[in-house]
Amino acid sequence: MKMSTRMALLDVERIREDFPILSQQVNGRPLVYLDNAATTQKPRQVIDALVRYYETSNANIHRGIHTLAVRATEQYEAVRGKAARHIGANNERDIVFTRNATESINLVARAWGDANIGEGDEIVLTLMEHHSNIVPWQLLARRKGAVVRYAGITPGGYLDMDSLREAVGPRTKMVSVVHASNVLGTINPIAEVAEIAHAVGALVLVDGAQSAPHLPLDVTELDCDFFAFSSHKMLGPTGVGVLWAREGLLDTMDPFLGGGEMISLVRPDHSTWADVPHKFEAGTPNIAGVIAFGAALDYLRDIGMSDVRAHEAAITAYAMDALKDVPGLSLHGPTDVRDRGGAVSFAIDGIHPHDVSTIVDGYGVAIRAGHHCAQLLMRCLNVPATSRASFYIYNSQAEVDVLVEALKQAVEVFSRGDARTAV
Amino acid sequence: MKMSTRMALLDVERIREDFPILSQQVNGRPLVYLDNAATTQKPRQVIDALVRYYETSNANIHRGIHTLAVRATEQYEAVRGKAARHIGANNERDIVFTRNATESINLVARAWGDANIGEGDEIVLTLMEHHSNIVPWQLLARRKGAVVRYAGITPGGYLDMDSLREAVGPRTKMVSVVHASNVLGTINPIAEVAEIAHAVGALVLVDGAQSAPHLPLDVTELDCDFFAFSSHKMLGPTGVGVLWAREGLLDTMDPFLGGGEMISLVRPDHSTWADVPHKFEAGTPNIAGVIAFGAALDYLRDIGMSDVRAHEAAITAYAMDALKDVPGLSLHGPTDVRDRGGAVSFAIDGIHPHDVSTIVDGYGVAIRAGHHCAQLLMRCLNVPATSRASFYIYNSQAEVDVLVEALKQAVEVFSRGDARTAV
Amino acid sequence: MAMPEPPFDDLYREVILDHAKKPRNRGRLADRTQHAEGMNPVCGDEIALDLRVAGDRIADIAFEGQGCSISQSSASMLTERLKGTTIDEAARVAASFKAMLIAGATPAPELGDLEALHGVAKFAVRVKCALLCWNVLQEGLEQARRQLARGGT
Amino acid sequence: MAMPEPPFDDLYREVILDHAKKPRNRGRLADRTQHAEGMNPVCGDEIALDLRVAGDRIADIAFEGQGCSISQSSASMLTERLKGTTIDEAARVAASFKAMLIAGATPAPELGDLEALHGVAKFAVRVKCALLCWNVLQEGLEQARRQLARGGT
Ligand SMILES: Cc1ncc(COP(=O)(O)O)c(C=O)c1O
Ligand SMILES: Cc1ncc(COP(=O)(O)O)c(C=O)c1O
Repeated sequence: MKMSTRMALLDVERIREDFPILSQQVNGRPLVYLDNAATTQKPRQVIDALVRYYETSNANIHRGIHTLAVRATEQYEAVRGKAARHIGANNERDIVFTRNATESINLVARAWGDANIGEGDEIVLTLMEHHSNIVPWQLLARRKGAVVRYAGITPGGYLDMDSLREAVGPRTKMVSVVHASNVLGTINPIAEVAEIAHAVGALVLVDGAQSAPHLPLDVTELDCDFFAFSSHKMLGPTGVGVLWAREGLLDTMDPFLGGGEMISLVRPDHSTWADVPHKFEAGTPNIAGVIAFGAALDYLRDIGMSDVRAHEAAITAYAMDALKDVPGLSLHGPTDVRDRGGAVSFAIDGIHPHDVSTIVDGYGVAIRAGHHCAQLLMRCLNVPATSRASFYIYNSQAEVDVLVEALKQAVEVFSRGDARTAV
Repeated sequence: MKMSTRMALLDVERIREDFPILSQQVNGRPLVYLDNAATTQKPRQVIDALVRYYETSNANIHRGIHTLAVRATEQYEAVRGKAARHIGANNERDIVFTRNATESINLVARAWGDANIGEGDEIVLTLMEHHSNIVPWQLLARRKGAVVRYAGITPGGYLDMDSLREAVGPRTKMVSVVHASNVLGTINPIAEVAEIAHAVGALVLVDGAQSAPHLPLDVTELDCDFFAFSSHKMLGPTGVGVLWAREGLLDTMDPFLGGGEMISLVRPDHSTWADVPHKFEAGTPNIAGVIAFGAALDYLRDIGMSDVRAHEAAITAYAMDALKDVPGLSLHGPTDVRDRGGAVSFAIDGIHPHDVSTIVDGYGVAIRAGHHCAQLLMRCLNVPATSRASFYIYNSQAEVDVLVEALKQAVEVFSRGDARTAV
Repeated sequence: MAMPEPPFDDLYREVILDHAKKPRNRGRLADRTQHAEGMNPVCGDEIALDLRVAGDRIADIAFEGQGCSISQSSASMLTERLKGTTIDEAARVAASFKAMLIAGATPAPELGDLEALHGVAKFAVRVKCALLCWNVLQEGLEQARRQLARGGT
Repeated sequence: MAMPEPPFDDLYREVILDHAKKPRNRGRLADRTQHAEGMNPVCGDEIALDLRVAGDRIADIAFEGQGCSISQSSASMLTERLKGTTIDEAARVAASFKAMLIAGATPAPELGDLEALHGVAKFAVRVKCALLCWNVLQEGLEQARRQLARGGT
């Protein structure tokens, strides 16, 4: 077992007691859940919030006068402020609840993009984007005859700022960038990106799906115009996403989906819209999900996002060191933990990532293998897929050790060519 | 207390044991929940399904190789078949999961509408539509220079089929109609509507938000092309909607939202799409919600939709009769229960619906007051708002009696002009 | 069935129901100097106010509208209370009224009969009904101030 | 740390790993009569098959591709098993193989070495890896049949 250079800060044993799923056995061994970049597990505080809502307060919101409707509306609306505070925003009016980060980005591409992007305009992305921050812009570009350009990546796994500067030009209207890469772990210098974008009058959308769960955030410092993230990647339920927009921006935007809740007046020929943020929340929202997401935000606030970050940095440093013991393993992405989050992608010579994942699953270890919805990045790395371990507040160094041992077994299986004699 | 002409079929006492929320007190009196058209309560089977998912199976779906990911994917995908069977459809490939009925309709208006509606084309709605089945079409018409036309309503609260026949013409491309009105209760003759629409080559979308929870359904008999509904109105969690499309139709449609899950290949300049239905489910879906919706569908199947319908018809008949005892009360909508669902709207002379709702809430009775997201219908009825009681499987005749007494108190309060001496 | 007394003593006070049924100062002012209107999209309540401001004083005031007993009685009592007051006093009364309903402040003496509406504060969803006419008033007072500043009446 | 033996006896059999590392019949056929390819978008595995059909017989067969050990060994074993068989026999083997993996049927004798892949059936997400080349084959056989029907080669 490796010694950590710096101890993890969090009391993992105590935290794990809050996560019922973590005490289960998988394939006869204790579950080691290292697929947190895909989705995190939920503490009982969040599960309890769902149960409590359905057992005491369930009603449709916003239009009801009866007691349950008032109660549900208050609980739902209270989460807007919590979501705003989580990212250092001060106005809950600037928070729209969506289904997921993907929908948040699509909302901007439609409700802002369709009105502001014209033929020949340019949208700048990076080659390390998740498909959710590529496809909506490709679709927008196709609708409008606009052009999508990409900033590249350095051999060390950083965003190539020179290529970003080259990609951004006078026709650039939007620069949409991932905050923390779900494959490389790289944390991008958003404020610097924003300076480059704002200099040509472009707006900046930050895909915060992998930063909101892991980093202390302040959208004012980041100086971005939109910030998108997902509840399910930060202890909250599935089916809830957030879009934050710089003050006043939502007011200038057309609606995205039409229906109940988002209107003021409906007449046969035309309608007028409710005030923001409700203008962007058509139909009955995921009321229970949003309320339980509030419990997740409370949980993270109680731990403190700097402690979350410190714990993950410690685990990630430990893991990057420990993984060196696996023969033939090479890491992707920045080696300096100060520049990266807790998603660690790697390759093992001669073993395809899917085989790696299947074998470590046999030891109860859940990691992800594949293109991670980042096919453009896979092409940059010149691999069809990677294996990825990703950490969160409940992961311990001991779990990293289990991963490393399981990976060694994978190497063993493949080097002997016969699993029956592998151990 | 009125005698019912026909006894309700369901064992309400036993059913109520499954609904933890129903045993609570509101304003010191037992909760009488009659706001089911807005959203229904959830049985413990559904709440348990959520808890079980988060405590044993939570993982992101579709791309994972590890045990939890496989388990979650199987549970999620299994609900497609259940949703299909609920509406008499046979192919789970034709089922898309959305956030709610509203999003299902918007999906069609964008992904089918943008490609198939041109300048001067016509979309036919009715004046009894919910805003969720009006605004998406108004937005589409605005984008494309198309025209929205409306079929009217008879004085008895039925869809005026003559005016529908008049509204549908050679330029009509889509006829989008509510199956059961959330205000009048009216059940519309969809097969007849479809015949009129199909005769001119138009497609038919059915807003089934108020029929899927309450009626035995068979989309083949209805002969519609799209069918939209919401989980939360039929015992399931919030944040889940369904869109069903006639076989082959989804394949012809462009994607709606772009992102993870819905692609096949992503290249810098273009992408190709995954097969249906995944092409329409961008990003991480409401996995837990869909799985728990499966438990709701099981619950309804176990009761049997014909028994659900019979119970509601009995309660509705009883209520329409009992409400006549309230001085100054008049009912909106069809009087023959065979033609209507369990949403009963009414007016009381000289008392605004909001005051009615506040007063009965004082007696623990939850009803809804307002325009019910049907402002065009309010204008037809020439009222700013209505009061509405709406029933479900756990409602009893005794609860109707409580409502009637509470309404009498409202009349009393307003007739004396002083609540302190009202009782 | 026996229905025990409901908890409405604080909401549907006699004076409120009286104003709701027999609204005072209802109609339009032919010689108005200001007009403002507003609606509550969630519940559909509507209020329109006409003011005739002479010097710094509200010489006459009338309202039209539709909606629940709370929104209509609030408007009726507003007109009764403010007819003849100065713009500044009207603004002070509006501030006191909002403080009573939003912040739950004990009713200021200057509110007079409007005190009867203080029970609405306990009914969160109905507060906006009572406030609607006051928001409309504040817009009317703004207009009047701008006109005064320009030196007109 | 002691790692007990993992449950892979059934999955990573010696013969599978051997084919994965030393694929047979890898490459292209200059004189191919049929070519078919496929990919598994979820995991990115790719297989391309070249067939040279003479009469009703697969005179030669080769594959190219990339992906996991299961998809590559399945393709390698496919080529070994089918080289020289008739189209009809190839179709029967494909059907037997699919039955083994999808329906969990006990391996038919005609599968030969391919029997080694039957353990994949227990790993639901890996089944599609093993099937990829067989789906591609079926497309190639279709092409060959159409050509035969037209009276070609
Ligand atoms: C960087 C990044 N962006 C966007 C997403 C999409 O998130 P969701 O699927 O919750 O919409 C993900 C999650 O997979 C991600 O890692
Ligand atoms: C007839 C009808 N259509 C559509 C809707 C919209 O449903 P949702 O809010 O779940 O999207 C409703 C629910 O209010 C409804 O009653």
